Amino acid sequence: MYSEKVMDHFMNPRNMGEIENADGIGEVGNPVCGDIMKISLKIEDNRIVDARFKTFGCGAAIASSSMATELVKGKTLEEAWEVSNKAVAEALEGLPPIKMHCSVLAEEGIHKAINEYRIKNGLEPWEEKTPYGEHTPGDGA
Amino acid sequence: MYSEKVMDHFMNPRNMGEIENADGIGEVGNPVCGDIMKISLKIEDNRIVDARFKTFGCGAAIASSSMATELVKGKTLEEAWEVSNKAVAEALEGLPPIKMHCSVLAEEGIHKAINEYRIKNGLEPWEEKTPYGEHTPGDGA
Amino acid sequence: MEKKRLVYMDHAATTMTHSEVVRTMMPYLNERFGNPSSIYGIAHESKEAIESARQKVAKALGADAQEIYFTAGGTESDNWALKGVAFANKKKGNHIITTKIEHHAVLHTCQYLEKQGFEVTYLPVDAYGIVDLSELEKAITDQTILISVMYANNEIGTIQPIAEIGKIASEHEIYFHTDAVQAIGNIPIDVEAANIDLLSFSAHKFYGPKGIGGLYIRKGTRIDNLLHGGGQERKRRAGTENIAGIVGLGKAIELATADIDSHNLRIRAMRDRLLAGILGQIPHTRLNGHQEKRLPGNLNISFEYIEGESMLLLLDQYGICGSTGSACTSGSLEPSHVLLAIGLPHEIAHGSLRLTLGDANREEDVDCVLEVLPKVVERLRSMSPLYRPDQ
Amino acid sequence: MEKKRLVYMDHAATTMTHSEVVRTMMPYLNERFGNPSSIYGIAHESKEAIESARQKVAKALGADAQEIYFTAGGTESDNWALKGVAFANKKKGNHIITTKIEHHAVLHTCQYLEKQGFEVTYLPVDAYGIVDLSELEKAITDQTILISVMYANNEIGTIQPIAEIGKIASEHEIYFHTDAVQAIGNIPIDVEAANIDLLSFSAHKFYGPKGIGGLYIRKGTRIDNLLHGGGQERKRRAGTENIAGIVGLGKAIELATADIDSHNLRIRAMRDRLLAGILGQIPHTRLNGHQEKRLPGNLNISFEYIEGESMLLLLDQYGICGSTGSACTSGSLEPSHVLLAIGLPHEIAHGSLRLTLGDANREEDVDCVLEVLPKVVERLRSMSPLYRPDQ
Ligand SMILES: Cc1ncc(COP(=O)(O)O)c(C=O)c1O
Ligand SMILES: Cc1ncc(COP(=O)(O)O)c(C=O)c1O
Repeated sequence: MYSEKVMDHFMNPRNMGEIENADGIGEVGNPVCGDIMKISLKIEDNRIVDARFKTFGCGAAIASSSMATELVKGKTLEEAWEVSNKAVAEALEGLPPIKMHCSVLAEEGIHKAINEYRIKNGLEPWEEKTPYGEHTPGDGA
Repeated sequence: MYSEKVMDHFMNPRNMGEIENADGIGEVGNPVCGDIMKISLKIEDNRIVDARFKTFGCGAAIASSSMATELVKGKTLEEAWEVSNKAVAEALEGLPPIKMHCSVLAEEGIHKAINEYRIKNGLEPWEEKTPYGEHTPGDGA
Repeated sequence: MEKKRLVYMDHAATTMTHSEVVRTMMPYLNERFGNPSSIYGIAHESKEAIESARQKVAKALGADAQEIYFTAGGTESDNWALKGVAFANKKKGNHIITTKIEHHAVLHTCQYLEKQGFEVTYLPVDAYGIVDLSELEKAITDQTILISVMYANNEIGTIQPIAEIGKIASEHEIYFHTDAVQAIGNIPIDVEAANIDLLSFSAHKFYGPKGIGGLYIRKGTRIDNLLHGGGQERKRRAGTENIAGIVGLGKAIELATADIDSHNLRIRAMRDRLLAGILGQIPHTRLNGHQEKRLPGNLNISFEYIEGESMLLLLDQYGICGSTGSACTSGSLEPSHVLLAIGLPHEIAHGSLRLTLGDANREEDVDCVLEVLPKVVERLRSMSPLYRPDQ
Repeated sequence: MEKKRLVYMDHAATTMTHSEVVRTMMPYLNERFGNPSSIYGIAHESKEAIESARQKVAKALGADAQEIYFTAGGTESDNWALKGVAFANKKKGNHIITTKIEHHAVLHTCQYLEKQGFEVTYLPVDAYGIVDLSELEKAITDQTILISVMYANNEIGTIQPIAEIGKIASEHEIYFHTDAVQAIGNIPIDVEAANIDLLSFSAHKFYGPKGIGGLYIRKGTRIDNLLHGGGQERKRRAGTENIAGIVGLGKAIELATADIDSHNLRIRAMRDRLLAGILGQIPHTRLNGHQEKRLPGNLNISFEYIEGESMLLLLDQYGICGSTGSACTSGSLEPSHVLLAIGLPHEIAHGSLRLTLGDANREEDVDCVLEVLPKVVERLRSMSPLYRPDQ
């Protein structure tokens, strides 16, 4: 069902945990749907120097969080903002259709954390292409 | 499906053939339904001294004809008239429900042959309990 | 009476499961029992086995694997195709066209649909059992939502002009279902080329196990589910998958379609020798169905003056397995609707014998039937009040 | 990570086929392939094998053999019972009563029937999953034609008061169907004593093969056919019989019901030790379902702060097979309707684990789960944003 990459990131998650005094925190999802991701970022000179996650959710949710934090680490905020859910899914060598929403959630988590940082620092938050929470999981077809 | 007795009478039919100058002949059934029986009787002193059949039909039809002729041989006409389809079926150690009509046909064949004899000899034909042809096969239930 | 080796000539009723098929199934009856809907390792094995079988079916039919759905057999597939398309498209129309010679799985389903308010045209066939295409065209109305014509008939073996029917259906934008239960392995099938939208098949007719079959459903076809429940078969056919059956079906269709031509050659040669022998030795005998457009293993012959069931019983005594269109085996008064549809009088229909050859047969089986059958027919004719030797 | 022996604790999903069952089936996959509808010797063997299996089922249920019909599994049986009774009795009424915790084979069939104009009452259950009998009585109207309540639930194992429900149904002259798919072999069943009119079963849940099941239909019950076609199963269920499957089902039900009590004793003891160990070692954990009125092998436990699928994936790494009521395995957002029906909040329902013990298990399996599971839960909790160790 899952690719080897997904299983690797699920079994050996990178960047698991929380950053103390994080510069930006994004919590997305809700327990009703069965996934919650909390992303925390350490940002220096507009660059993500550390990224951590905590996730309540399925294997794909955990792997997506792990991969997303890997992908944004070292990137500028502008670059990190462009890391799409598709990029996360591709880096994981694909996700089952019904699990694509997990990668969406990871993108949203990163975005939310970046915007939290921007707002805290008096900057205009960037605009989401799709508003939070409007993703729907695949229909399994 | 068939009892051993049925198979025996099917494989080794008794009284198969036609009696030359028969005293009574009864042909019943029709090719549309897939069974025709022709019974011929030799009658002496109101007693059936020989009985023969020819049958177009299934295994049960052939076995029923064979058994029916066996059962009436040696009987007076009154006794032979009382040989019911049930008696034929029982003597065959039972027939499948959907094949009971074959034994009915055999009874009718005997009756028809007896009445043909009676009419030919200026006697009143006896009355059938159920008119010819009104039997229906079981529904297989 | 001496019992010889079993001469099985009833391959249209069912076939013996190929030993390679049984071997492929075994692990899934034993250690590989995982429910494919589950998440753990042994469930994945089951899932993969099912998908690999699906690929094999797709390949055999020229279809996409995503268009293949497994069912419990030909009957369920026919029921699903007809009821599913009828109910899903009833807003578009309520008219269905089929033929008088379909299998009961189609005919009785059509009768059920008539009770539900659908109208069904049962096309007649000619003396060889072939549907008249101009009759088909005439029957089409703007209410017609489905045409269902079997690929090849189970009794007389007649093969229909499926590609032509598919063309007509697609020109009129009407769904086309074909019951190919008897065709798989005997006729090369390409659902694309023949414009088939739905196609039924059943494994036990092509040396696979019983109780497993499938339905090809062209992508985009509007069809309701027949069995409601779990999300198996991409939410279209509920029920825990019969994995061993599916794996067996996959192997069987692969074997049956690997080399149809040379397989047919062997069987047709035996069949033709048998036919020539019977017609040559036994008078008052006729072949039912079409001379050329017929399944390679199928023979359906009427012997006048005698009835089919008693023929079968005697043949069974010699170890020969066949079947008949006489009503006497089914417990109804009417003989085979197929034999009546090709115009046979009742009494001739009652005297029909179907011998269907297949992998179980060798030349010596043909010899055996040619030795036994004339005696059997002669014996029953001697008992028959309809028969006069001088006829 | 070291792979240990397979610890299969998902017997409610499916069971391994008993080796004796496979042995009994083998001849019917090989030389005994005759179509039971045929007339010759090898067909009789098939017919007899089917009737002997029917006897075994009848004996296990306290029914008459003539009341047993074979189907392709629990799903078909449920579909047949509900649709068949609904359509056959729609002149009498259009109301059906069932429960919120039925299997999807019943629920989705009910939803289909609602689209066809039937009204369905879905009875609530209490916190343990038990139907309230006074609610049932209240729901009955003069339109009610069918009550369908499962014998035992597949997720939480709760056993319903079937005899009481049967009594109510019979007092009101309403047909009573029960989905006993999970109950066979775990609970002694007597259709007479419990006033059951229709009962569904599926072989692969009691160590029989997949793709075969059946429906008990009390004599005199008005029910339409679901599959139309040939005259098999006394004209009630068309389709060439899955003989090997039927023979396997017969053997399996015989074995499964031979000695239910001592079988249960062994499994319940392991289950109880497992439960005690889990509740004792892992905090923030609760048992779902009823303490006593539950299937002997069933455990359904919620672990707060974590999600079920990830639990299963980790357990699979240790060779442990279980299942979950989390939506994440099914691709929907809603977790198990059963867990919601007993009042679990969504997030707790997502964190549920079902372990169902059965013949595959030994005491060492319990040890293994008790060793592994606390680590798995601890690990996932450490990743969870919902979990605070001081909670
Ligand atoms: C043409 C045709 N259609 C449908 C069926 C039904 O298939 P099954 O008996 O496998 O359900 C059969 C055989 O019985 C058949 O010959
Ligand atoms: C309670 C219940 N009913 C019905 C079914 C459906 O049975 P099957 O999958 O064999 O069709 C199942 C199992 O899947 C079940 O647990």
